[in-house]
Amino acid sequence: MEERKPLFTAKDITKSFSGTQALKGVDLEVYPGEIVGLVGENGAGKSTLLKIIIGAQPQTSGTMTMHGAPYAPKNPMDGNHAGIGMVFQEQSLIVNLNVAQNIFFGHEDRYRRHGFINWKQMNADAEQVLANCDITNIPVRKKVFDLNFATRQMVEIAKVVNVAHRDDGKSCLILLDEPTSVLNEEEVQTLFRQMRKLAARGHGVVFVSHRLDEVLEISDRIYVYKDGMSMGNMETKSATEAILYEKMVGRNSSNEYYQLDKQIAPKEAVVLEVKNLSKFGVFKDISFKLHHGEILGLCGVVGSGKEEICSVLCGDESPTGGELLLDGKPIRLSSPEKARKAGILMIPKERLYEGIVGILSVEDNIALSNLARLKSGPSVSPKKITAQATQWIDTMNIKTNGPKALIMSLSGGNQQKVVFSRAMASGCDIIILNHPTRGVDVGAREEIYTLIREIVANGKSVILLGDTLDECIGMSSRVIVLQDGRITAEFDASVDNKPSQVDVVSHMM
Amino acid sequence: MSEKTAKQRFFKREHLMRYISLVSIVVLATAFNLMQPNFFGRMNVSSMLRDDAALLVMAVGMTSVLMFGSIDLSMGAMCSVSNVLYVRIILLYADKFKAAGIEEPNVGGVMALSMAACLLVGLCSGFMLGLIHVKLKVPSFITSLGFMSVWTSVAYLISNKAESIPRMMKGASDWYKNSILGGWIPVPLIIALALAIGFYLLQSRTVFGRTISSIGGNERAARVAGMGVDRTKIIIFTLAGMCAALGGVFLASKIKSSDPTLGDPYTLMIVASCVLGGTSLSGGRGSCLGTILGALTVIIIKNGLTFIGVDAYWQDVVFGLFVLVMIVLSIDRSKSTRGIAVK
Amino acid sequence: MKKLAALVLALMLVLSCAAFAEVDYANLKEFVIDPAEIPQEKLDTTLYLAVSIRGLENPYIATIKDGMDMFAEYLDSIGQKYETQVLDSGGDSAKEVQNMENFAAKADGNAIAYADPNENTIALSLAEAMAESGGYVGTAWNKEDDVSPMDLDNWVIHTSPDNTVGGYNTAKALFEAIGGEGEVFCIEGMLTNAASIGRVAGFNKALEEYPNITVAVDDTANWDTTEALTLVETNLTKYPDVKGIWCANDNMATGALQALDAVGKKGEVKVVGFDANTDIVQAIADGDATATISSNGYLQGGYTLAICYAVWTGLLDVEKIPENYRIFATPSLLITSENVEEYMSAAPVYDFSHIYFCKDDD
Amino acid sequence: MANERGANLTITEEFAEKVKRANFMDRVMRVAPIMVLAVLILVFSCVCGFHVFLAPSNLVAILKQLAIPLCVAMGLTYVIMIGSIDLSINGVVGMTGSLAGVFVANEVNNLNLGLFGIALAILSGVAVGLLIGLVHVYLRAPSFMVSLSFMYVCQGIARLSYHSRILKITDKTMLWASGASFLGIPFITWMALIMFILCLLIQEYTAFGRHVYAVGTNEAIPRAVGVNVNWVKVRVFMLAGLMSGVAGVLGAIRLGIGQVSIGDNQMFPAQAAVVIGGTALAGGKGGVQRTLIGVLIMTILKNGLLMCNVSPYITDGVQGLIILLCVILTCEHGKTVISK
Repeated sequence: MEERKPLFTAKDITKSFSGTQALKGVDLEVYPGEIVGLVGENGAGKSTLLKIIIGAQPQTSGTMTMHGAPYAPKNPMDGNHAGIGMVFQEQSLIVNLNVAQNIFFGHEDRYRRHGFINWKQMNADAEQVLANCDITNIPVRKKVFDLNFATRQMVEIAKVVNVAHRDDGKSCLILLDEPTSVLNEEEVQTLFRQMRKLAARGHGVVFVSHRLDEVLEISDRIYVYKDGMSMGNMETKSATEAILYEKMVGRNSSNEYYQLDKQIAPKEAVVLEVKNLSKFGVFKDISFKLHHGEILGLCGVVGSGKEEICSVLCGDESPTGGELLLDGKPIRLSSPEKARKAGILMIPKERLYEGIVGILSVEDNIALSNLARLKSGPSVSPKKITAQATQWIDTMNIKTNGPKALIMSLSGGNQQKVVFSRAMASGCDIIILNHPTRGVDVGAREEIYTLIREIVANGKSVILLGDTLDECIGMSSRVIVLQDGRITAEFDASVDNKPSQVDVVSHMM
Repeated sequence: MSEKTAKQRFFKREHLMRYISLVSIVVLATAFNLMQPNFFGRMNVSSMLRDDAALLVMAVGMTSVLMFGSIDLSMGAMCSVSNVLYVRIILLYADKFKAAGIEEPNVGGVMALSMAACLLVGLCSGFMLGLIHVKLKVPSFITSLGFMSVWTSVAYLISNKAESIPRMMKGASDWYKNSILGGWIPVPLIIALALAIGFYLLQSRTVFGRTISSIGGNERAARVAGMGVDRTKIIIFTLAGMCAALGGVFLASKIKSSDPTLGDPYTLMIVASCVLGGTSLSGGRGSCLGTILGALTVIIIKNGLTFIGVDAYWQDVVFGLFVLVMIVLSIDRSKSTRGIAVK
Repeated sequence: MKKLAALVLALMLVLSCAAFAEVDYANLKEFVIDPAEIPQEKLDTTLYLAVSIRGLENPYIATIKDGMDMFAEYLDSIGQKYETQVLDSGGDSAKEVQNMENFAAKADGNAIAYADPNENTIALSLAEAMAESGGYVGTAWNKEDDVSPMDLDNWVIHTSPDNTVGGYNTAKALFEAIGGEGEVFCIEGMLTNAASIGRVAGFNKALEEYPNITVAVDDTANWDTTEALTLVETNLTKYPDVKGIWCANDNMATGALQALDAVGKKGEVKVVGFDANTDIVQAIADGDATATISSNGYLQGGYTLAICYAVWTGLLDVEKIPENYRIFATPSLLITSENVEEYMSAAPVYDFSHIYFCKDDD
Repeated sequence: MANERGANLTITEEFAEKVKRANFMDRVMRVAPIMVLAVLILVFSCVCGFHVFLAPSNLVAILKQLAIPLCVAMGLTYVIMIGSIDLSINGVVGMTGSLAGVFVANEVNNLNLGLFGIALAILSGVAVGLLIGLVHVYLRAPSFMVSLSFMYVCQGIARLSYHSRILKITDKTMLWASGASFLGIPFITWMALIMFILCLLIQEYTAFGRHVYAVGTNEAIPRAVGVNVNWVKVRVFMLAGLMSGVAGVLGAIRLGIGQVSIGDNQMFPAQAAVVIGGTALAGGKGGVQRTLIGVLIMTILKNGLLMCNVSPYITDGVQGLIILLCVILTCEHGKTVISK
């Protein structure tokens, strides 16, 4: 093979968000005319890397080059000027504008004549842009609203190719962040044809997807990421799903880390039974049983429906079908309040957004879910609130200036402990943990694992959505795997019988 | 941590508003008194406090609504409806008594009945508003804007004219003039203060009240924590509706008559009172005790300008600008930087 | 005999002297303020004068304020200390009452005011507000039937031009102008406002005398120009043959004229109003409008204050003033093309010492 | 029901189905206003009689009554398209109407600035829009509260401007304009139509117009391509001020006088017209062409009710109900949506 010059390189990129390291020094090389696939679990750092490349986020350290020249974008526009375009996970087309207007959005000034835009010229140019990408059959005057998702995706690609297009005719780099998640089989194929055409014209393409078969089908080379680190890259022809799984998941962590010595076998009694639960367009026919004292892990990629199942279980959203049996009795959970009173409470994923009330103190945040029990006479007793908080601060080892300190003055891990305290104090028997260790540093993470073990030891049951697959398997006593809104597998995960991550992942993707 | 300092700034801002109110009250009252010596005269003081009572009653209801970050722009119109209804029912009974030849009817009974009817209407209005806002997820300002238009119309439909409380029913308005402490403190103010303190206790001492401030701080978190968010919001809107209705009754007693447009100018005054009392338009913080100060500030500005003889047209400009400045000062900018755009 | 004659003469002299000093309350029409009789302490006290009105943007109401200013000139001439203020409610009843309370509290008894209650219903509240401080108020136009100045010593008078007569006169002028037959619009003010009711009653009275007149439209425009404009505009299309438009005030007549002008029918369709706004008076002079009524705001505002002034100074004892001098009609003038030149050229000059000059004797 | 239908669909297919349904509903909502308009015309024609309601003179009257609400509603459309709201309309229209009276030849003062005066009056509206926009965008105060305060300020300025001397306009141009018509359509309606075309041009043929949609849809998108989102918002409020200013001047022409009451009761019909036309309060959707339909509906409703002698008070209430109904139909109702 002749010596090629890479189109784009990234070296040793690191990125840390307030305490946690999302990227721990990753490399990426893309050659002209190459389609590079990026795979990895959720939170492996793929999306973060793409955002750094386009300029939407700054890296903490590391260098990049484009066309051999140093490249340090301050914003996505710098990225565009350097010849890089990105299709974001959330579509960034404006549905009320037509195709041509979307392609040239933000660059309308080029077509200004006497103050008004020359649509004719713009439409002609838009057709040219589409033709340059070998996209045909898209009427440029049609509103995006009227197009199907695949066509929209094409327009989006044409748009980014256009913004990344350089006058000197040098090739560009197109980043695609999970472009297939909303497409059906046929549409995916159309998209792939398009990607191949782009590559054939000498452009570089970076493709991120959760569906391994797709990545294997379209990519020339595949990078595997895990926990913010690159696990190496390989030519697609030498890769198989099994090899990729292996690389993605790495080795299971040590037994001590997840305190398996404290894992207890669940009792026979079923506390919650889910029967054929469905939500139209999100998940379907979900059935499982949660036993007393059990940690049930739900695994699946983003969009597999696991989060929505949690939302339904904690009363935040209503299902379109199926039923819930609590202790054998059917129950309808119309609001989180009802769920709490029935004994189900969720510890949410986005702590700042839905976990804590920022303007309140630590003690008030702990008391949110059980205020009704902290009364003296008709009124809430501030004394009891403080007493409860003092007790939990002690038990949980929360580092704070005292129960009256503002919750915002605590570190992420300690805030999470406050949220845990609230759940424990609430008296609920079923606790849904939605990414309980997200954004928490290693030390606090261990304490949280201890907490989870204690929760079940106290006779409660837990449904766990792990931050990583490893965590989910390590902590749970049973694991349910979801893909595209359906249960694809169930694994026993008792202490001596933990499934390997590869087994689990192969049912996820 | 930058977030911490932002929050601290916000706390200071809340107190800042109260200080501004307190200082405004003292400075303005002193200045007005220097310009016109009778400002602290018994008649002026009691007259202003009577005026304050009606405003305070409504502002107390609004405070709770603002505290969870919503707004009810229909309170002024609801006040008009109740105002018209109160007098209408009294007139209805007056006619009946006249027909029956009763000279000295049981005014207290009629009064209680018509007041109950008004409160019931306020209750229904607030409940409907809350229900539409909460269950159908329509932003409260636009829902209440729609209600405002509807209630204005309803007030006219109940009675398209101003009506007065007839002489035989004088008791239904005379209570408003009663006062204690040598005529300095009017009875309606005492009722309003009692209501404000009641709401304050409700907000600070009950599960319900704590839910309000939690919703204002982070609605999503309060909901996920299993608090009765929807119920609390609906109840507060209902209470606010009743407060507006009570305000209408107060105003009817004050001017001894009704007017279908009476409540219109109160909407902005109510919001101004709350904001001046330290309630943030972005939700979470506020207290009815602060609103007491806020309402008094508004009343002193509005009445003081007339008292010293400022042109009525300047009053609009001055008041509008004053409210604008207060709102700008009270906005919690640190909160809106995260994701949610200011609409 | 001579002695007796002298005695009788002396007695008569004493009696007549007494009669001079005493006010003849039965015939107040002749009463004249004698500045010399006003105690010096009253002259040196600052007297607060106010007109309480719903909005100076109404030209008629602006003349009431001018009436106050004219009376103030009179006070200057007799050496009375005073301050004037306009209490503008902007059509808000609660504000008008509150304004009056603030004003009364400020003046602490040394206040006289003319009040045009925004609605009938608040006349009593306004008077009571003034009574609380000890000042004096005279109301005009609107009050409820079951209350009257006789109830309160501080509510000196209530006056009103006779709306029914005025409405009758304008209606008659309109019907004459269109030749006694054809379709007319009747545009009322606020439906239950006393002034509107009175004027419409006059209109209906005149209607009975003209059997060939039919009322095509009878609707309210709430005293408002824009509403009247839309109302006339819409109904002109429904009744293109309309001959005349009767409006309960001039603001609405302005709207009607504007609507007619837009379709080129100004002058062709006859319009009458009420209040003698400057633009309608001009329209009469130009031949575009037929008639209006001058209620004479100068006279209403100025003389109401003058009567209150006489009471405040102690020249008159309010309890002794008979009812027909406390509730009475003020004169009004029908302005038509015949007398419009005279009306426009003559600036009113009043002698405010003849306080009951404003009482209409008819 | 969903279960039965979706029994043999995969989740992806279900999702596509969901999107399809939403699109269908959206199409229905797009044609609904035109249907409503047709029904209204039919009903009123039947009730009042075809020859009366559809008489040329009544059509001209409708066109005339349309002019001012159209101007106001178009400005408001832009504001609503970016997801904000403008409650200052009554004040701004009243102010510019009064100022127009003050600046041109009138019976009270001798300024007589003529057309320049008219321009100045309109500019004052733009200035208020600019202020509202600046305070809203840069001081992050909610637009409804800022504009509500400005309504009071503007009404005060309006009253101050002519200070109890009602301004009978004697300016030749304005007097001519009040009666003039071309092709049977009155001058003020022509002006409103010109403004309509201008707004449509701005909406369809300028970058600004495109950016307005984008800002309303998702601020992050235009921001990412380097559009100055804040400035777009400020310009939208300025445009709204401009349209209110034109409406005020048209009001002064129509009435022949400059006074604050020109602005009375302008806001609610405009609000109703915009939402009934199909511009979503959440922003990003709609356009002045839809608002034109909305204004037609509101004007014909008002005209028709007046013709049928229905109390104007009921018309007000109907407006409120229309706003509520439209908003309820177009809002996102998901449980996780937080509405304040």
